[in-house]
Amino acid sequence: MTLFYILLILFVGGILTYLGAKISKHLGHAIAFTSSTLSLYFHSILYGKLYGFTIDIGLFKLHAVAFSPLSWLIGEIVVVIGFLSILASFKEKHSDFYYLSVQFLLAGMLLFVNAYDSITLFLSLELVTLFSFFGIWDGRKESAVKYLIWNLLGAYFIVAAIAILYRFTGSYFMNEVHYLGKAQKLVLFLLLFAGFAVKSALMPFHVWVKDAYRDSPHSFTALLSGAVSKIGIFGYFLIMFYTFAKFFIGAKYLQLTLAWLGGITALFAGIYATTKDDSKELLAYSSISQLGYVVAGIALATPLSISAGAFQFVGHAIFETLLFFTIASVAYRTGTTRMTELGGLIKKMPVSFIGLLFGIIALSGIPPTVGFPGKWMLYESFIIEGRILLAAVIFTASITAFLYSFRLVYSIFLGPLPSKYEDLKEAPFNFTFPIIVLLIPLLLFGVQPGIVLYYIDRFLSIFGIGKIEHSYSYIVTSLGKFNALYVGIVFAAAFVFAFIVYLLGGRTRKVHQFDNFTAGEVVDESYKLHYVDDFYLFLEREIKGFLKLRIESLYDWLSKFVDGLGDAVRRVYSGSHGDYIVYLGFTLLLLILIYGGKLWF
Amino acid sequence: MNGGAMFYGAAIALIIGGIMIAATKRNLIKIIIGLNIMETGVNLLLITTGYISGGTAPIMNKTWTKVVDPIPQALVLTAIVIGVAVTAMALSIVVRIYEKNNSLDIRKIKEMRW
Amino acid sequence: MVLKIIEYLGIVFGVIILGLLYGGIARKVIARIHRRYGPPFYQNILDVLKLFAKSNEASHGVMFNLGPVIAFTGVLVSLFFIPLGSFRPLFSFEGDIFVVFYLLVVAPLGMALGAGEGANPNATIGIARGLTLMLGYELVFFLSVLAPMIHHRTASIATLVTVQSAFPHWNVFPFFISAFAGLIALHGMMGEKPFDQVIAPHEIASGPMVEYSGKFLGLLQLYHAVGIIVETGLVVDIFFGGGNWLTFILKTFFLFITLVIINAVMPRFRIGQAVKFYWKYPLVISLIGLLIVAIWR
Amino acid sequence: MVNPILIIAISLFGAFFIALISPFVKRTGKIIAFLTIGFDLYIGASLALKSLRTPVIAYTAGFKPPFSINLVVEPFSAVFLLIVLTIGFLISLYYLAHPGEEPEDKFFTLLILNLMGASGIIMTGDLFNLFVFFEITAISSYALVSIRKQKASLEGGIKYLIISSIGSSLFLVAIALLYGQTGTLNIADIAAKLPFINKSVALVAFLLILVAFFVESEIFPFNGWAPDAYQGAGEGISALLAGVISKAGLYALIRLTFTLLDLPLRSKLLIVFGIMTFLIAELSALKQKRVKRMLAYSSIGQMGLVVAIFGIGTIPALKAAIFQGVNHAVSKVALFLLVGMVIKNLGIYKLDDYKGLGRKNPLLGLLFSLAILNLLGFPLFAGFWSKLSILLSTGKQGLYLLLSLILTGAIVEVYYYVRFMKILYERNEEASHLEIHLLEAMPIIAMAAFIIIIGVNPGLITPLFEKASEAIFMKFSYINLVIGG
Repeated sequence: MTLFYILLILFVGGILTYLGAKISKHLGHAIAFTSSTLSLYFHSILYGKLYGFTIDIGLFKLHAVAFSPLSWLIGEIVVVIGFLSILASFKEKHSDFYYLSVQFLLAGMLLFVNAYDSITLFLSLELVTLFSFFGIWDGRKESAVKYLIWNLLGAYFIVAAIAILYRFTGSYFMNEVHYLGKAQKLVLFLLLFAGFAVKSALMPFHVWVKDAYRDSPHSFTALLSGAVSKIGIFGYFLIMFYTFAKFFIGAKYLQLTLAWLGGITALFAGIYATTKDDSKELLAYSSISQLGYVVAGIALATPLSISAGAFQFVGHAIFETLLFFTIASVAYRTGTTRMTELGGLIKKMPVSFIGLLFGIIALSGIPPTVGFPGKWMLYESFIIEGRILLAAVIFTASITAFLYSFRLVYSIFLGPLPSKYEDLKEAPFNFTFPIIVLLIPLLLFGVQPGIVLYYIDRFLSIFGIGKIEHSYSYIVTSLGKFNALYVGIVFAAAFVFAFIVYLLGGRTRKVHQFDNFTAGEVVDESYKLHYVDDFYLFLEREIKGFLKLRIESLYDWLSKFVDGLGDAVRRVYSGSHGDYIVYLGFTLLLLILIYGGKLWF
Repeated sequence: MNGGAMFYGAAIALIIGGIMIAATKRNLIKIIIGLNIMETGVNLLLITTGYISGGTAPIMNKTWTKVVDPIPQALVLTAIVIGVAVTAMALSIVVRIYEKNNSLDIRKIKEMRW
Repeated sequence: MVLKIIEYLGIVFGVIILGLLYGGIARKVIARIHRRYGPPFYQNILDVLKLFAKSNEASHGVMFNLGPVIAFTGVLVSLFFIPLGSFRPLFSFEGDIFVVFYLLVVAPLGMALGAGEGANPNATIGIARGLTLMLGYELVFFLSVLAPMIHHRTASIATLVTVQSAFPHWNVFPFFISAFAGLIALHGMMGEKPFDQVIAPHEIASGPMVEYSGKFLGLLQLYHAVGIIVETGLVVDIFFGGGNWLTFILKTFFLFITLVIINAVMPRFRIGQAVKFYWKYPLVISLIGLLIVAIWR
Repeated sequence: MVNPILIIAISLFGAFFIALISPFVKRTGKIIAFLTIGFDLYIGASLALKSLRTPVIAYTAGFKPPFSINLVVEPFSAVFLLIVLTIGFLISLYYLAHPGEEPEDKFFTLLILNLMGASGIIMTGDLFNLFVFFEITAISSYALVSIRKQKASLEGGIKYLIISSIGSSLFLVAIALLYGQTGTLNIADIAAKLPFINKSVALVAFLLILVAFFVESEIFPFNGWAPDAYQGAGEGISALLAGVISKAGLYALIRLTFTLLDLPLRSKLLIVFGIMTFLIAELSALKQKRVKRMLAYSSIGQMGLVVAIFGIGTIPALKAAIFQGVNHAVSKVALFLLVGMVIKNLGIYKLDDYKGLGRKNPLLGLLFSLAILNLLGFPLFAGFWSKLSILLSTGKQGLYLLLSLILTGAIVEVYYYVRFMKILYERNEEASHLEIHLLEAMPIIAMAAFIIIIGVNPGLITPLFEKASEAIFMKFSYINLVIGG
């Protein structure tokens, strides 16, 4: 029942936070902190246990069981990031309702990853949708509405599938699809997949991400990207290897299609990310891109590729959250997330810089960080399976990651410091703490990927998929080997060597940022030394045609169409009583003719 | 059977005619008259269902051999009362409309639409 | 243990010297092609010593200082994971080609970070170009390397070297199409003309290096020197059979000089042109190479 | 012994008592109305509770059916009786602190009569009696809609009157046809004799009844009056339309098409017209600039949805439809009452004028949001369970097109309601502060509490719906109940 109590803590804590904040802001913060800490503690001690509960609410029975090892893993990601996010959000300005929605959101996500029947699944999915909507609502409402509409669309796909599934199986449990035809299974699978694809922002359902991430409160964005997007990924695992396991493992073409969808998402989102001026928009697309790898990995459904996907999503949870926290701390101090207005902050906010630096290193998948093992396994599995073009697409996507991640670190932390930021200080502890905390797993899982892989092994063996060969520090495939520990050691040794070489050289002197090579010009503040606008203009120029081709325009057209349809349809109500009588009379006559005709002629 | 086709035909004609008047006329009074005509048609239909050709009034005396069904007549009485109430209601609304608009033209009160 | 460390240090020094010599010879060769006299072939070694001897050089901050160090670290790490022919696989069995691909990025990243803090737009433009160019050549290189990899069913470079140990088994013969594409990619990777938009001395004043002087520049020189060996060595290992220490050096040298000669007679692409070029011809060539492997298998 | 006739008797007494004393004691109408409806509710609730165990039948004139008019309260009608009386009671509670429409005493007389008519429709077991109660409800609602001496009210009223009286005439025609065939007016009796009715007469009568009550339950294309009446009427009356009058019409529609004339084409017609209404109304609401008209379209749409789900006709579907009907009644009444409070204070009608109101008045904003979120079917609110039940029951029957259309309409609905919420919470320094009388907000708070309690534990109320749906599903149990025993 521990899980139930965790949910109870979060729900009650949320309500108490709301009420407490009405009395005093600090009381609210204290309650929110307590409840998130408690949930973190209680969830952590569930490690390695089977847990769950059933409650009867009359209409349905709700079952929550940690039937998949990933349940605990994602749950832990959720509570950790939730705790950090709540901690950071104390420094930001929020309405009292925000803390309630964050805690309810955490509860919803915990319920989702443990949902054992489809009712609980849908209930928790809607909880997640609703309360992440309220989280974004605290930032900017238009984006929240966009988020809500898209995610409801996804939820509706899922509920449609649940309803149809119920029709055929007569059961609300997710584990019973035996006597369905292949086509039926395919349709249901695709419905569910599309639903989760909206949550995990797979193309072409990704358009809400940019606005939602950009406009949500900064510490909430970390939660959105780090934890909420994992809901979709967990959903993929659920349907691919549990509900439709037999069907999916056999459906090679389906696997390939979905893997390609993931690959294309990774590539396109990566390219879009390079063109963004807003750091959070950039990270939004990078998040889409990284989750594309995950989809590509798990959709290929070999033990190695699944491990790759799973590892990548753990990595994504770590580095993407880290990145959003650093952006949050920058935004907290400077009040902007637009890269064109920032620069040179390394001198003022070193901890945030280190966070961002390691974040982008992991994001681009450079060893020995948590970003690499997943990518490595992904390539190996693609090549082993002979999916070379897919590997190439993913590889290109990962090159775009270098492009946009450098732009991110450069535009914010490097380059000249604008004079308005002269008096800036490092972000408060509430922001630096999450950054420092997240750096630990980022490096630890980078040199010891086995910690995560052993957990994934349990998933693979429980669901009977297979196993991969690895230890704590190395992974072996039929193609080659990656020893993360050695890479880490060589890295450290090489750095020490290079640093010694560096120390061998002469002394240096610190100079002002404008004291640089400008071909004789004497520069000051009025010179634009910060190369940030249109960073990759030459690239954009080459791919102009591609950038113009956006799925958004289709959606815009569609929404305009619905709007116009609404305007056209309401003209039926012409306001004239005569028309209404005519509608009435004609419909009646028509009905009599149709049904009477059947009877009489 | 208890009634001629003529009565049914007349009733249906009255109903359709009334509805058509209500639908096409612009003067509110005429619309209400149309509604009344429709009601008359309905009442006629009701009566017809209980009518037996050549039957007498359903009064319990010694000579009753062939009486019409009394219930439709009772119903019609009620229906007429209801019809009057509706007409009265309608007319009172029309009076108020006339006070507001100085016109009985229903086209002039088409403000609410769409 | 100590012996091992000394051995590794020796290798590193050897490669540094070798790389600097390659660089010096390249300068000489280019000069001769340009009908100049050119510096002596050991000029680069002197340069590095001089640069390290300089003091009181301008520094823009911590990352500016650490940038060259990271760059040098990056190439050194890659060096350890690339077999220098059959001479010393070092750690090559512990990390295959995908590890190397990503390790190779560390060095440019370090340079980019350092140059970034220098707050000179020239440097950043250079880096932006470099990254964009990467979008061009990396994919081509990846695809062309895949061909022998898929054929031999291994991603380990050391294994690749062993399977083509004898002369006629060089991968370049069966996979000449892929190898050709790989060479074009290597050309861009090394930043030789027509793909030297990153440095482009006449446009953006040596790009990322613009703010660097003294020991920073010295470190970058070292990085460049080791980089030559690492990059050419990688191609030699994959396509030209690795070889023992002597043949490895000869192979890398000839490969490098070939690239340098092309460099000497070429003008420079605009960055957009360069990327487009990669997307057009070499990419198609490498895909054809892959297709052949697929059919052959 | 609680007798259903008491509801009618008390209401009539209350209504005429107001009229009687109004010349002497001014401004007592609302209190008498509150007490009368409260008493009605008490009787209705005890009847409903009782009827869950054993259905209650009351005979008039000492004859057993089919020879006399009888009132029947069995689970299905009990649920509707509860809805109608509870909503009526809450509206009268609301009017305790909210000024009634002028002239007040007549207004409250009409209000009581309207509720009496609605309860009569729900309880009666006689077809013609149903017609009479139906006309009582209709005439009082024409008056209630047009009691405001404003152009819009009068316009709404006259349109409502014209269309609705045509509808009721059609119903009377159907009664005539059925009487001509069976010689009886008792619903159960006619239902029992259905096999002996001429097929074409049954068909025509069925269609006439269908159309007549489609008019009343706001189904397209018979609902031309509805948006105008909603928009023109006072806010409490709009609430009454959404929560009581349309629900009574819906009850009659379901009762007459399920029990009286159980023709197989019912299912298709209800589904087609229901879903058509749902989609058209939701789309029409999309572009509305006036809050009440938007809510009106949404109300129409919800009625369409409920009718469509009733059309599926399986027990889970019926249960879901009843549940959704309850949720719609609660939410929409709460919304209309809230709008009434805003209009009373500020006199604003346009959507854009609501800018920032919710932010400035937290209680108002909270109640608005709760009602909206419930209507949209978000979890933790009752609406989630009803919407989920709807979807599951639709899927269960394999009506995939219906399922997808419902979801499409739901998305549209979410969009315009969330847009409304957005306007409510937009930053606006000039937003006014509202004086909210606690008594006025009381009914809405009660409904919000209901929404949340049921949202957390739907099991509290669903057994009721279960019984009701079983009752309407098995028409022979009704026939046996009335004429068998």
